[in-house]
Amino acid sequence: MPTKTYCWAIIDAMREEMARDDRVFLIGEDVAVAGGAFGASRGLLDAFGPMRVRDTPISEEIIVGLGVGAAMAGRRPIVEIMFIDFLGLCLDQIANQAAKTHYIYDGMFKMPLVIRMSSAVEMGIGPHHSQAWEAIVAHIPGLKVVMPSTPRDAKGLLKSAIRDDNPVIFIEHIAMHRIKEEIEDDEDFLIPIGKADVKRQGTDVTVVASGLMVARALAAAERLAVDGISVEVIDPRTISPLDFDTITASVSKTSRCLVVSSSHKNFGFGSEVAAEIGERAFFDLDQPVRRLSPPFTPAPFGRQFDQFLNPDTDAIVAAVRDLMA
Amino acid sequence: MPTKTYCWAIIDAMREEMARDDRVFLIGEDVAVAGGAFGASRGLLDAFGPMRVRDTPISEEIIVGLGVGAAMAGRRPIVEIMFIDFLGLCLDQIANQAAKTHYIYDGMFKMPLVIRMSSAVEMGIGPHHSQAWEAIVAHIPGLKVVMPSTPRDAKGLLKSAIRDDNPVIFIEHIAMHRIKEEIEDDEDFLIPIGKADVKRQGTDVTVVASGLMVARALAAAERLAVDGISVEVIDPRTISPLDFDTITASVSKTSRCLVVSSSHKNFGFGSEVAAEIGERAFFDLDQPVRRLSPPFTPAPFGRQFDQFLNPDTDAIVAAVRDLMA
Amino acid sequence: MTQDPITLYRSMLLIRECEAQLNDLFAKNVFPGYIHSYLGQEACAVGVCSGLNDTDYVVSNHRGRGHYLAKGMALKPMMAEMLGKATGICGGRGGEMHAADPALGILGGNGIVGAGMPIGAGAALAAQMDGLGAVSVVFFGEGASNNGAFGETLNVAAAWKLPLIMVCENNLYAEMTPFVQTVGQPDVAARATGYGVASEIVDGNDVLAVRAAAGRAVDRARAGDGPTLLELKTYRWGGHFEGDPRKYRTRNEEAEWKARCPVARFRRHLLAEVGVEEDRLVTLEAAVAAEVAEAVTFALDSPLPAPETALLKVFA
Amino acid sequence: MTQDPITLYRSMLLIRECEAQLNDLFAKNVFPGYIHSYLGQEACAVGVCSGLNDTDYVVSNHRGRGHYLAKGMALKPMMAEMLGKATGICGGRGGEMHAADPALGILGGNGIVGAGMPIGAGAALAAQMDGLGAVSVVFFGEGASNNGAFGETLNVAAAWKLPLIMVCENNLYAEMTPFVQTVGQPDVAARATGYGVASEIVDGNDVLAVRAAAGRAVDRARAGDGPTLLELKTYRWGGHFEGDPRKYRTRNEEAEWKARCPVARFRRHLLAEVGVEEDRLVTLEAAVAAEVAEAVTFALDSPLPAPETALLKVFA
Ligand SMILES: Cc1ncc(C[n+]2csc(CCOP(=O)(O)OP(=O)(O)O)c2C)c(N)n1
Ligand SMILES: Cc1ncc(C[n+]2csc(CCOP(=O)(O)OP(=O)(O)O)c2C)c(N)n1
Ligand SMILES: [Mg+2]
Ligand SMILES: [Mg+2]
Repeated sequence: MPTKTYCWAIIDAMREEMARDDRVFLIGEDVAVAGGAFGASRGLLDAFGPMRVRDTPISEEIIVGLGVGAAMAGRRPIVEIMFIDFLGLCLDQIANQAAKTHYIYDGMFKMPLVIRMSSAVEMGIGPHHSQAWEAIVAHIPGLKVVMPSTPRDAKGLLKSAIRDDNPVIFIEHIAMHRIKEEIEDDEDFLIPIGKADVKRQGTDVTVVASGLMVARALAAAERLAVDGISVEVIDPRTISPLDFDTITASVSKTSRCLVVSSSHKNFGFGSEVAAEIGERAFFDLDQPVRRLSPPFTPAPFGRQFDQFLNPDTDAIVAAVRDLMA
Repeated sequence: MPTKTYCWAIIDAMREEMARDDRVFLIGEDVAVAGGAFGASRGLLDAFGPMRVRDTPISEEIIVGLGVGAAMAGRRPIVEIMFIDFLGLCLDQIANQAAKTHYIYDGMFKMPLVIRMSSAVEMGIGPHHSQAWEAIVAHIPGLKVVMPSTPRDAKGLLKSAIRDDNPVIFIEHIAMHRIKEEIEDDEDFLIPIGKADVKRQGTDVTVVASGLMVARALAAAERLAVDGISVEVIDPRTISPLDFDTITASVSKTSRCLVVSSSHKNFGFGSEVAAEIGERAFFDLDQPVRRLSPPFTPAPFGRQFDQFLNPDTDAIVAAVRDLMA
Repeated sequence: MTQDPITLYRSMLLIRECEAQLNDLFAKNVFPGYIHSYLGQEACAVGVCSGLNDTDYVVSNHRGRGHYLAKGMALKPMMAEMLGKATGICGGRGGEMHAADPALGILGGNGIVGAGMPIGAGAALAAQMDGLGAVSVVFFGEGASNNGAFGETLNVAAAWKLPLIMVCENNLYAEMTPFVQTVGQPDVAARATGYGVASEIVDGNDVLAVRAAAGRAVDRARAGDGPTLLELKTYRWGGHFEGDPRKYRTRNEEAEWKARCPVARFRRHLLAEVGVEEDRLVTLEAAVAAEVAEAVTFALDSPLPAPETALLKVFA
Repeated sequence: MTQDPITLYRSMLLIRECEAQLNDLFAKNVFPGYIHSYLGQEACAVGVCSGLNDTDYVVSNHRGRGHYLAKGMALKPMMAEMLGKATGICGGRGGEMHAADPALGILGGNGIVGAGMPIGAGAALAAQMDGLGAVSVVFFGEGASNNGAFGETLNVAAAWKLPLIMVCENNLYAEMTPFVQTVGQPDVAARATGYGVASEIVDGNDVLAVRAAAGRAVDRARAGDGPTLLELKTYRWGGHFEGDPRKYRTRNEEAEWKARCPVARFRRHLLAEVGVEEDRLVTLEAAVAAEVAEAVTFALDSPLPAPETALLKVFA
């Protein structure tokens, strides 16, 4: 199996799906000639030409709206919003239009729209380029929200997203762009949306971790294993709809659960998991579900703040130990 | 004490605060000559003139942005966004600008901005005029989010919001506009932001209910009292920051908690309360915290759907009985 | 698609009659929710849509019945949709602000002012990619032209030479606020030039003038020469919605505009210039009234959708 | 506020020198994060801000150092802010895209393209309410003029005759994409007329031309005659940020624009037209270089803010 970076996994997914289905196209700021602000669409303009790979003006509302309208007219658009922090400029098209079109019109239109948004949490770029906003879109019915944590997951999920007849918010973390992994060389390699992945099996504690936090949870599990604490790490991969069956089964086994996320605890991912698991597995739990998240502040400029604010492996280890105490 | 409607309570709050402090002004669509799309600014143009009460174009982004800039330049703006469903057009100014300005600039600017947004949940107006989006803004650090459920609360909270040096999202429910209540005739009558209100004392179950749901929770409590079930009803009044001390104290006493909200369960108000209370009062709980919310669908047109989708008194009664079983 | 004058007149009548009957239902308190009446603007929808094919797209707004009917939406399911009935074209879940028919290129209405413009541009982009000469038309009010989406749409459409026709129905008011009080320059069309978009200002109460201007825009779009902004000067006879007491304007102003009634004006034209016999029109008028009455009865007699259907179709 | 030519030159030099030194830090790998260099655009900020008072407002964007310095921000705390240091004007938490000084009317930068325009309009609204003749200036790139906020701002400013000066620094590129490829019409200023806003296109590399045009705009604003859009045609010498390989343009094009260097050009003007002695300029240049070097040292030597300070000041 060839080894690919997270960034090339994304490019490959788009290239394969564009080759497979000529209704698929890509638009966004700097996606064509420059090959993507972060290089995540290199080669696509050459491969598919300017009709299907286009640079847009800095007009986030219409970037998404173009996708909505083109999808209603039978295309399968991929639109890129450079940073998820720009959500506030296009949320109407996402939440009121893309998410509701199939529903309002009683199923007369499909909405096969993929909205790729980069996350730059913990890259020190400052308050407008550091936000984990998956919880906002996950609160909107009619959207699927996907957040891959490895190159293989990125490829398989993006291909599924492009083939999905519903709007999918696809959150790419640019800090992971250079991570490498072996990926099946199969043009029909797909990872299902809505299915969590047990990234490590364990018996004592369930750690639910998403995005950047998955690798840290796995590192923490390694360290805790040395002390005989067996950690099961679950990566939901899809933030909405969340695969609570897999998580509940794990927690019923381990009786303890920690949720680790880059999104704020308040009204965030951790609360959603804690509430639902607290309900589904209440009588199996030995301890309350704990949440580990950055404190409820904006993200100032600079790595030293990012590192201080965001959960790291040490913090996960400590939180798991606390749960075991 | 004079009796006032919810709508006039809002008008009175603005009029008193505008009279008290000439830095306060009001802008929004139809707020001036028409006195508000729902009549909630009647008389203010006459009282304060066109410099301080202005009709804006249909430009939600700049409506909020005008407030942000004017606040940075020393004013205390009240801006009105007609329906909270239009949040997607102005979220950037709310979440990236208003919420973060004090923080980013190290406290050099205050942000005494009130953003009034009407909620029309359960009024049958259809998918673009029916959404309970308090959870979205409550996920953003730097914002306060207030949601009054009675005329007196509306007045006291709005006055506090206008006097607050931080951005406050003030969510008014137009279905409550005609409700009447006695309100203190005192120009310094304030209700503190961030403090929950125990609307009814009880010993068996805590029902946390917000907005429209408060009255239903109280009605449910009446009915349950007949059967000897004593329900404590807590209205958080402020959605962010949430007053978990009050809620925890209640749950520690009752050992059971139900959260009732117009916002979707998924990543919503119910999850936030359930997660935090699940954590704070875990060992006091006899049952998991339960959440009652509309199912995870858009809101179609028409009252019959709204009534079907949203929790009513019967549903609250049933959920409380379940918790007591 | 050429249409004979009688067909144009019929289309305007249909809208006129629908609006009248819906207002009547409202007065009788049997209409659920708001009615955003299209009375007075009939020439806009008909003038524009009469030059379109079924493969062309139309994106509507909150004041959409005129657009739906002019683009050919079947009367009964449309009427039932307005009443939120199960027999409605969206099963009653769209309601007064939302109806669509993909087979006719009708891509829905909207509850969000301005949101249709980016969507219309998206349909135009799809049409451009298809390369079959289809065009996309987006209808919006002059109030919507103050929303950010307007500038973004003009610009993208110009940059990409999209086959997009932006039709601004300038009826002078946005809700209760006169347009002139919210702008520095009262012609919406004047904004097009700066973005490199062609534009025309047209008497929106003259169906033939609208039709001619729309025809030029459609030709330009089909030829690959890019977008056009049409500003149709018109007037909504009713309030923003039915029941609006219309304190922001005078009854006198309303009377003046009613004197410029687009339907009556075209009727006079048919009689005087085209030489149609009045009998023929009277027959037609009766037929349309009957057809609409039948649709209203159909809609009223139709059941509400079962509430549980609200749980369906969140996803495809 | 009139400023003598030497002061103008000094202000441009200060910016030039800062940018050069920051690029140097970047090359040495000691700069944290991105640098959005202002090299080449010095005449824009200086030409505009030299005509403003401390009570006038300036709203900046992601490419803000020129604006900050031209409006008088103290050099050391500004430099320290760029490096995210505790001695920075925002305690190091704003960083490269955010600095402000309320006492000088500097209302911050922005990480969101276009978001400053509504904020600038808000400051102009406050100024209008204050009635003391202050104006508000918002700087933005030509790329930002494609964002919805632009149209909304032009319109509101015109409708309300706000004392707002919208300064578009058209440096031809938005990130890696040439502006001309994203528009149907290449002059941003042309969009003003349609909204009823006055506008001028100015050579953005000619500080005196910019100053004169800005002066006219400021006069108009102070007189209550409303907003102006100034489009300053200029060029950013560096990439979108330092390290950008600039594949989207030729080295030749860059050389041509560098030949039109605004600093060198004004220097020639001072020597040839104003009759300043070259010695005086050489001395000044050395002094500015020393001042900037000192500020860089100050910034480098300053401590990082304590991470725990991130928890402070979420609320007032
Ligand atoms: C984004 C948004 N803002 C405000 C509203 C409330 N609203 C509904 S219709 C309307 C007026 C629209 O005016 P115009 O565009 O001129 O269309 P008209 O109603 O005159 O046909 C307003 C303000 C809305 N639905 N959406
Ligand atoms: C809303 C938004 N979209 C995209 C970006 C990414 N971005 C940062 S700067 C920039 C280019 C801005 O171009 P222009 O306005 O011309 O300013 P310049 O950088 O040329 O000074 C872009 C696309 C952003 N920060 N904000
Ligand atoms: Mg109108
Ligand atoms: Mg630029």
